[in-house]
Amino acid sequence: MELLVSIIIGVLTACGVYLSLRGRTFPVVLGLTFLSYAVNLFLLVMGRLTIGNPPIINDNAANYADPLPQALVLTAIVISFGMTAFVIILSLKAFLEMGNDQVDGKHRP
Amino acid sequence: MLEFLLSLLVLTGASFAFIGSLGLIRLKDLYTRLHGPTKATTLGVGSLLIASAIYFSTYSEQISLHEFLITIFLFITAPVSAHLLAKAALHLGLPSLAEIPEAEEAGQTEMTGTAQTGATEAFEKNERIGSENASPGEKARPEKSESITKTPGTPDQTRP
Amino acid sequence: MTRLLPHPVLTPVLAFIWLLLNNSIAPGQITLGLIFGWAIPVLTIHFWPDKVSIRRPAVLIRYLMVLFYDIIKANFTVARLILGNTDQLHPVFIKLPLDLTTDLAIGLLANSITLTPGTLWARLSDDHSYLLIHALNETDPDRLIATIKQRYEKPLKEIFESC
Amino acid sequence: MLAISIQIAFALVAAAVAMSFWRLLRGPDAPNRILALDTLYINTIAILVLLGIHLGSALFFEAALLIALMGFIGTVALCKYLLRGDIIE
Amino acid sequence: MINHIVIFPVILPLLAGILLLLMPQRHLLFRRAASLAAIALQLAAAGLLLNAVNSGAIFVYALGNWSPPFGIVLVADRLAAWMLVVTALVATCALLYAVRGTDKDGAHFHALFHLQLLGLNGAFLTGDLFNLFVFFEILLLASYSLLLHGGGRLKTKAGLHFVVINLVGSTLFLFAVGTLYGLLGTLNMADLAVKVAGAQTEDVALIQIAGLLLFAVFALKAALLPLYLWLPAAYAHTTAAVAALFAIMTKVGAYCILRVYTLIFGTQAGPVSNLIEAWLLPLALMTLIIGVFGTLASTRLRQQVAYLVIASIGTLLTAFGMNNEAGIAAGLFYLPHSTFAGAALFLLADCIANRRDVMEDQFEPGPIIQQQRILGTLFFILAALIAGLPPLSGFIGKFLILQAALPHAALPWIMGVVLITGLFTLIALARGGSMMFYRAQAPHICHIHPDANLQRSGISVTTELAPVVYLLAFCIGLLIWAGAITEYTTVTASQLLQPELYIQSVLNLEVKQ
Amino acid sequence: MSLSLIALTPFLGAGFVAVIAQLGRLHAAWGAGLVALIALLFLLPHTADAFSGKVLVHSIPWMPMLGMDFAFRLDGLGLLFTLLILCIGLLIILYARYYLSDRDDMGRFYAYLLMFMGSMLGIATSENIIQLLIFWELTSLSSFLLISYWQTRHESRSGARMALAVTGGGGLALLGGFLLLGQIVGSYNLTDILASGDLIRSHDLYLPMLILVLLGAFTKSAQFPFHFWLPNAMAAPTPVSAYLHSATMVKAGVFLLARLFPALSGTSAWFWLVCFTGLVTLVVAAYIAMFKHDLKGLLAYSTISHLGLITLLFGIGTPMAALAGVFHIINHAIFKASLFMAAGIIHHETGTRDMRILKGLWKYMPHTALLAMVAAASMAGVPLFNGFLSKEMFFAETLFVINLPWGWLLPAAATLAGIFAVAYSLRFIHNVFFDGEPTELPKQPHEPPRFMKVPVEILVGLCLLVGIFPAFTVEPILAVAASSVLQGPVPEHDLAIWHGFNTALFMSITALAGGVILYLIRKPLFTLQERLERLFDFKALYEFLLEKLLAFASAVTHFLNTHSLQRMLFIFMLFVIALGIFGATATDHDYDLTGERGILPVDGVSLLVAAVLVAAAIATVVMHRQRLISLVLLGAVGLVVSLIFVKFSAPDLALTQLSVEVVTIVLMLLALYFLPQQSPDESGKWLRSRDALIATTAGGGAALLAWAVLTRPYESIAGYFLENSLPEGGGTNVVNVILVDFRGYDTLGEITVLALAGLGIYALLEHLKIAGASHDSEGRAWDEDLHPTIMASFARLLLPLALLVSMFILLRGHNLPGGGFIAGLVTAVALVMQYLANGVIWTQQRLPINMHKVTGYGLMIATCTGLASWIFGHPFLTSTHSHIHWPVIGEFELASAMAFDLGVYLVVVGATLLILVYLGLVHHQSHQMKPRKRIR
Ligand code: NA
Ligand code: NA
Repeated sequence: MELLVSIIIGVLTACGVYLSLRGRTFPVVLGLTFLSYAVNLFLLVMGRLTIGNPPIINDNAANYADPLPQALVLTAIVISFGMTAFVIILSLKAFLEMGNDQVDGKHRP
Repeated sequence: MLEFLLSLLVLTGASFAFIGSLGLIRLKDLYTRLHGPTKATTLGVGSLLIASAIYFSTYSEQISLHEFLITIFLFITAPVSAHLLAKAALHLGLPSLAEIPEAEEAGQTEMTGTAQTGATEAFEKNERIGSENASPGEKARPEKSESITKTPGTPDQTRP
Repeated sequence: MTRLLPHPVLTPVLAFIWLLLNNSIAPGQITLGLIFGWAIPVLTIHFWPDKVSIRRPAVLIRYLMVLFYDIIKANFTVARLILGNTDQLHPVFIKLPLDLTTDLAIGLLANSITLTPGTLWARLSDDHSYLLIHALNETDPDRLIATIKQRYEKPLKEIFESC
Repeated sequence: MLAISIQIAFALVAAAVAMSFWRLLRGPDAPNRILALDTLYINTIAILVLLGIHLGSALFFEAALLIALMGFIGTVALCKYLLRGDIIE
Repeated sequence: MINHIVIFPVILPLLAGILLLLMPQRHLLFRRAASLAAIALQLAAAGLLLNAVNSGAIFVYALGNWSPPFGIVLVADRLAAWMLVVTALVATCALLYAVRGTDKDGAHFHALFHLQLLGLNGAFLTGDLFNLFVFFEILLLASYSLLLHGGGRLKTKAGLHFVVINLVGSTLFLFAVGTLYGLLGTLNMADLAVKVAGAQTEDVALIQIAGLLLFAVFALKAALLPLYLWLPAAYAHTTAAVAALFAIMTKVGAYCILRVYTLIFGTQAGPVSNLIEAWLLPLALMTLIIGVFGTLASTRLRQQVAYLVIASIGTLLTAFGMNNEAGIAAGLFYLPHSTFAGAALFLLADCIANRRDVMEDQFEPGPIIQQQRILGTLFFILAALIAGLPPLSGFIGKFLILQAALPHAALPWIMGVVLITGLFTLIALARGGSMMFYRAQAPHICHIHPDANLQRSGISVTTELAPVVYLLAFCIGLLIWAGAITEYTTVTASQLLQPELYIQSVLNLEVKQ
Repeated sequence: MSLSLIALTPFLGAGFVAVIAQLGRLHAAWGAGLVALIALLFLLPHTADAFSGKVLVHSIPWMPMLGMDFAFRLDGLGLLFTLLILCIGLLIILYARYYLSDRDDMGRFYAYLLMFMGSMLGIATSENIIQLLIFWELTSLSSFLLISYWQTRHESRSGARMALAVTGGGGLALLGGFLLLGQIVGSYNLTDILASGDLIRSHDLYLPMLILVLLGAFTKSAQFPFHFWLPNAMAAPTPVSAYLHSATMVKAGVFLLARLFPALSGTSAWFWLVCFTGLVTLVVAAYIAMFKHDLKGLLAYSTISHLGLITLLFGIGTPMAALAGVFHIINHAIFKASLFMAAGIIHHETGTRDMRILKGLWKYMPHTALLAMVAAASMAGVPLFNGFLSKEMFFAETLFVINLPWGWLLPAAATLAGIFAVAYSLRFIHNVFFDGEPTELPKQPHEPPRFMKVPVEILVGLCLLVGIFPAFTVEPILAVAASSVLQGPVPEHDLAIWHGFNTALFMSITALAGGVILYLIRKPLFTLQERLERLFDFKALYEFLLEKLLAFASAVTHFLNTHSLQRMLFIFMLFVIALGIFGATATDHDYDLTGERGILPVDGVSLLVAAVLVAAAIATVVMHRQRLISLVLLGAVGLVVSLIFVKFSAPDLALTQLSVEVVTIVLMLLALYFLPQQSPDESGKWLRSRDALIATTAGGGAALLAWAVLTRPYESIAGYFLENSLPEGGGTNVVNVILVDFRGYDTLGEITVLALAGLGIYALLEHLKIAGASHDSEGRAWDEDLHPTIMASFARLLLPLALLVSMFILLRGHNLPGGGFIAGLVTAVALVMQYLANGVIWTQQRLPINMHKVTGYGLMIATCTGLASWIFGHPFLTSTHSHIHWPVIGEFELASAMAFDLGVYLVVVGATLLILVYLGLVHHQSHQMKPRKRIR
């Protein structure tokens, strides 16, 4: 399972990096979203993999997943949501002001 | 007995979910494919939820009926999405096996769609060559070349 | 009265759903359920331009049972169709003339049609005079129209639109 | 018996996921892909419910509930986009 | 007794931001007054805190009354207090400049301004690595909005680049924090320091990677080579008041480098000790060179000042990069100087550009401008200040840095680069200034901007230039009280190089229930 | 105390003068004179002590930690310079008052002049060498202002910039040198340095230190090859030239040589460097001076040459040579100041300085001519004038190396330079005052105002007095200055005109005779020189180098910074990868990538779901140019990510991810409406491969890192949270308790981020007007059904249900998956649904809530919850919780954290809707505008 998760993180990171290197705002936003998926997963699994033991205290559970990374990821998700929203609107504004959605405001026909 | 009932429900549910998705593969046009998910939503997820309700009512201290809420929500929402998909398909003039009544065609516009006939052969051919980005109807349209138009409204405001 | 209790039906329904959500009938939850059941309609009053009233609750229950039965039956029918030779299917678009007039009733009808596997609501005409329905495999559209009108539209008219 | 049934059920639902996803990749057009995504949402509910029974945990319920309640909004928005371009005019 | 003053620098801007947000948007004067009052309070709070930590004590504030390393702590040591004071001072001047009019060019300026300060102050005070990330995000998001304040094409483009690259940086930050947590199981920086020092040899390489990734994040914020590319356009095109405030922004990166690589990856860090030593100094020197090349190549004043900011970060990190007490102390003296000087030049550049009509701040002969004499004098002084010419604080800073370099192995490099770039800076500034002031043509004075007349009546030129003069006065203060200040920075540096006190203060904190 | 005031008075005076200049032009001159007199007054009480050979030091504590004080010093050398600076300064002030025209701003001039005077005095009286350096650089700055005084002239600006660059740059080198010197000695105080000569000379750092110090001295004193700034500084008003190039600026360099003479001299490095530089400068500059047509140009090169002479003397290094050096400093200051002033008078009265035009002025201004002749004779080293004395001493000193191989070269070169000096002095007099009748002069020449000549007369008088009665006039000050230069007894010397027939006299005679002859045969030399000049044009070289530097800087800057985001990100990625590789490899310890922790087995469903995720991610990349499709695929990726969260025991995360996903897709669609539907294929194959390589490396790195950590054993602080969540935090959902309690501060920050996003986006959208498209990308008109009726009614039906669910999630969050975030997002989504189904306006009318306020109050509630703990004497954000028993309802748990969570809820709702509502309004407006064509 660890290998699978590592591969997923790797693929998401790679996709995010590739897309964020594109020349148009929209793929860049997609790339940033991918990167945030990747890092959220990464952060989560830093508490190691635990299946079926959410950190919710009850009498039956023997052990729990590490709750701290989860709290961190929750924070990270919300922050990256705010950031993504901002960059989406900003790219809209950039498109409007520069006449095209090239990230550098250049239009290459 | 209980376990048998649960197994039955679980298997039924999973099977209908499976068949629903199978429909996505086997059926030939969007309109018929749309019938697939309804199975998954109704009997598929429904059976599973009943199984879940029975399971948790039995194995925990309290009766678990909140699963039915999921069904209620699904019954409200799923038809809406199915409807909008059909509506969008009609609007885009997606090929259909069934003949589309004239008034419902997407041809309210300058469409030059080819897909009104509903001829199975023509349709299948189209789907085979259909590229990722275009329905057969769209494929037939000549490429539009549009120049950049500077959007009015915001003059350069580098300096106030 | 309308401002204080805008939706007499909705309040108990919401309270009931609250109890379902919590899987509990503890007095505290009932109280909370009633509070929310009351407060949410008050807060969302502007989103409900017209009041919903169910005139024939018994018919509603019968309607739901019929629908439930039809859904299960149709599920198996359609499962056979999908597993069988899909080239033999005869899909068709059917116009279903409407007698219903209120949005909610039409909505529920369309909803029921879509929930029943094998039929699908595709479009509502602009003047609300008919529904365009897509049927997965139907050789006799008129029969289908008659069935729908009989099994669904009539009870719905009774429930929501009978005077 | 239930355990085996659940395993079989998992396999069936997984196959359903695979098929839905195939449609998502294959298209060929936007509505087909949106339909596939919508179906994926339904399949996910199935997986969650199965997981709940499998692990004997009620903690998956909310996720399923939220998908049932909000999953369709994505579909609706995408369809409206195809229909009107502007989804909240 | 809990010292609540530790959290004032966080609470004050937060409350100010919220109240300014809730205040009716139409009462501009009222909002300005509230905003200025809030900044005055923050200044006072920072001053009190500075006074408190000057005793040598480190104040630890356990948020939520949870004992470290479990809860988040604020740690006020000399370094943090120093940064807070510098921030408050520069922010005051930026705000004074903004309330003259540019604050109404866009929505929510004052709320954003105070929330930006919240981010900065929070970053300086926190003792928790993930919390540092959170406050980074606050200061970044606020800075995005402030950067774009007022709108305009170039601003938008620069803003887009700034935002995207920082988002990637934030992702990297999380990767690094995650790795550290995954290996060491803690987030508290003092605890991390202990755990890193006792790390298993198996984990050393991974901890190194995490530490170096963090370095990339901080280097991006600090605009260290090769990650400085976002800065020139962003700083050159934004509103003057914002650019002035941003003079402190790069210093956040420098602060983090100093904090993290003395505390967690410092000399005491066992197998990963002095982690970035091989990287920081060479990169800082190259940054200095590139920054100065940029000032030579600049065709307009604001662009030039932006590159000067890069050069100053190069100088600052050269000082920190020496990794000795004298170097860090020198850097801590240079830090406020370069912040004030950069901010003052941004403001002055705006004053000049506003008077030169379409020429703006381009290095081309333009018309003789209103108040040429006073602006020219100020420019001359500020140019000498930022170029590090005697007798102003820039010289003292540079002198201290070079003196610190004397025992360092890289002395020839440091001295060579610092001295030669100093010469180039001089040449660049003399060229630009002479182009704008000396080559002013025709004795006519242009009145093009509609609000220009209003701005240029006798009284308003005083208020316009007051913030510049204040910043200059702070630099002169640095010069006059250089004795006391170098004493403070030297003790601060020694506190940083011996993090035991910090670690003990945090980890031995007794939390009373 | 008054010691420090000598140097500081002119600085204070500069401000004073600038102010009183407002009252009238001449006030400035009087004020400046007064200031100089006051400074002189501060000097007077100390002169007796200084003359008696005492060293006076006065310190003001400044940076005690670094052993840096403001310290002033007055000894013989200092006294000599102070007197020169102040006395000649006074004369210049008087002279300038007549020289400057009505158009010139006197206040500015005198202010700058006083600043310069103060800087020079500071150099002369500094005990601390860093302080000396401060004043040193201040002379560069104030001379920049003086030289560029006529700033509208091109040559003034460029000359000033050049002087600043060269002398300022030299100052930087000097800083380096002084730092090394301080390092060697352990002190920056001259007293210590002068006492540590042996230590310094034997130190490893001696040579680099010496080179840096000499660079400073040579640039300032215009030694070859840094001499070129001085002739170009002649663009300054003549009083400035007279001051800077006689007694002050350029003398700072030789002052430094004299000052540090005991500490630095006496090594072969010193001898070769200083002698050679001085000698080359002496000869080359004297040679060039002969050919300058500009009067001031001639004087400039002559100045350079004489400075070379002084430098050479200090380089020779014998006590007698040093004494001669000091003596020539005095003499040169006197005659050169008078010559510049004379040149200024000529320029002032004739309107030109070109010796090809100037002729026969003897007839029109005989008085001036006489003064000039005396000064020129002194410059040429004619007996009876002061220049002769020091020059003869110089000739004598050049002979001390005569026994070395090639030793004759030095006296020979000195004599040659003497010949040139005589020739240019002769030219100065002959070309200007004789040589025919002036015909082309711009102005009719006549004698200048009376008081303009007074300063010249005084100085010329001194030339004669010193020249004839050296022992009675200059001897005392020379002796005390020389003794402080030597830090010891002054060698036996005899200041007399006649020392008998000796080699030095022979050399003097040769120089005089040779000079006359050379002047007579000058014509062919001029043609030769014209060709040479082009070969050795240092100014052109400097400008060429400067241009190249600027071009190089520009090229580097623009090569690196192309203002391209793609490039920035590419470099960032490369840097990160480099750091990562460095981190992974630069360790002494061998380590295995895979750790020792047991790993979990993989099940089929997980494998399949993972495959779906990977395929969806890759498909998104492959199809990213078709934007809508990539968005649909992204939706699938997000869904699977939430499934992974569920799988790995993180239900809260799954809920959050699911809700965020919905809002994100809606937002992206809202933006996509305006944006092109497809990305053009812009990156070429190479770029794509490059990016793919970078991406793969980054992804591989992330995967390896994850793998390495995941397989390692693990210990964390998590146990504390699990143990204390219920008893101390009052909740069973540990994640939520962490969020609202253990790490509530993070959460407070996080909702601030969200609020900021809302505010920022609101500010971005303000005034944003953008036209909508009337057709989709394929040219189809939009569907006419704005708000499908039935969908609208279902959306309304769902609203209360969704709100109920969000309340459910909010309330249970502390104990079960849920909480303020998710509840807030569900509420927001429920409302978004209304926007989707019914449109912006319809919904807005029914939701008359200001989302700014909701956000603000949310933040306020969260903050105040935290602040409330102060009342109980606890730190910010300390929570409290208790079980409350209510009749009928039963046991109720109340935690302050719930109030905090309510704040979170409100912020999430407020900020999310703020974003959507205002973007929606932009959409609404877009329909009121003329539709535009889609931009692809
Ligand atoms: Na159906
Ligand atoms: Na002549």
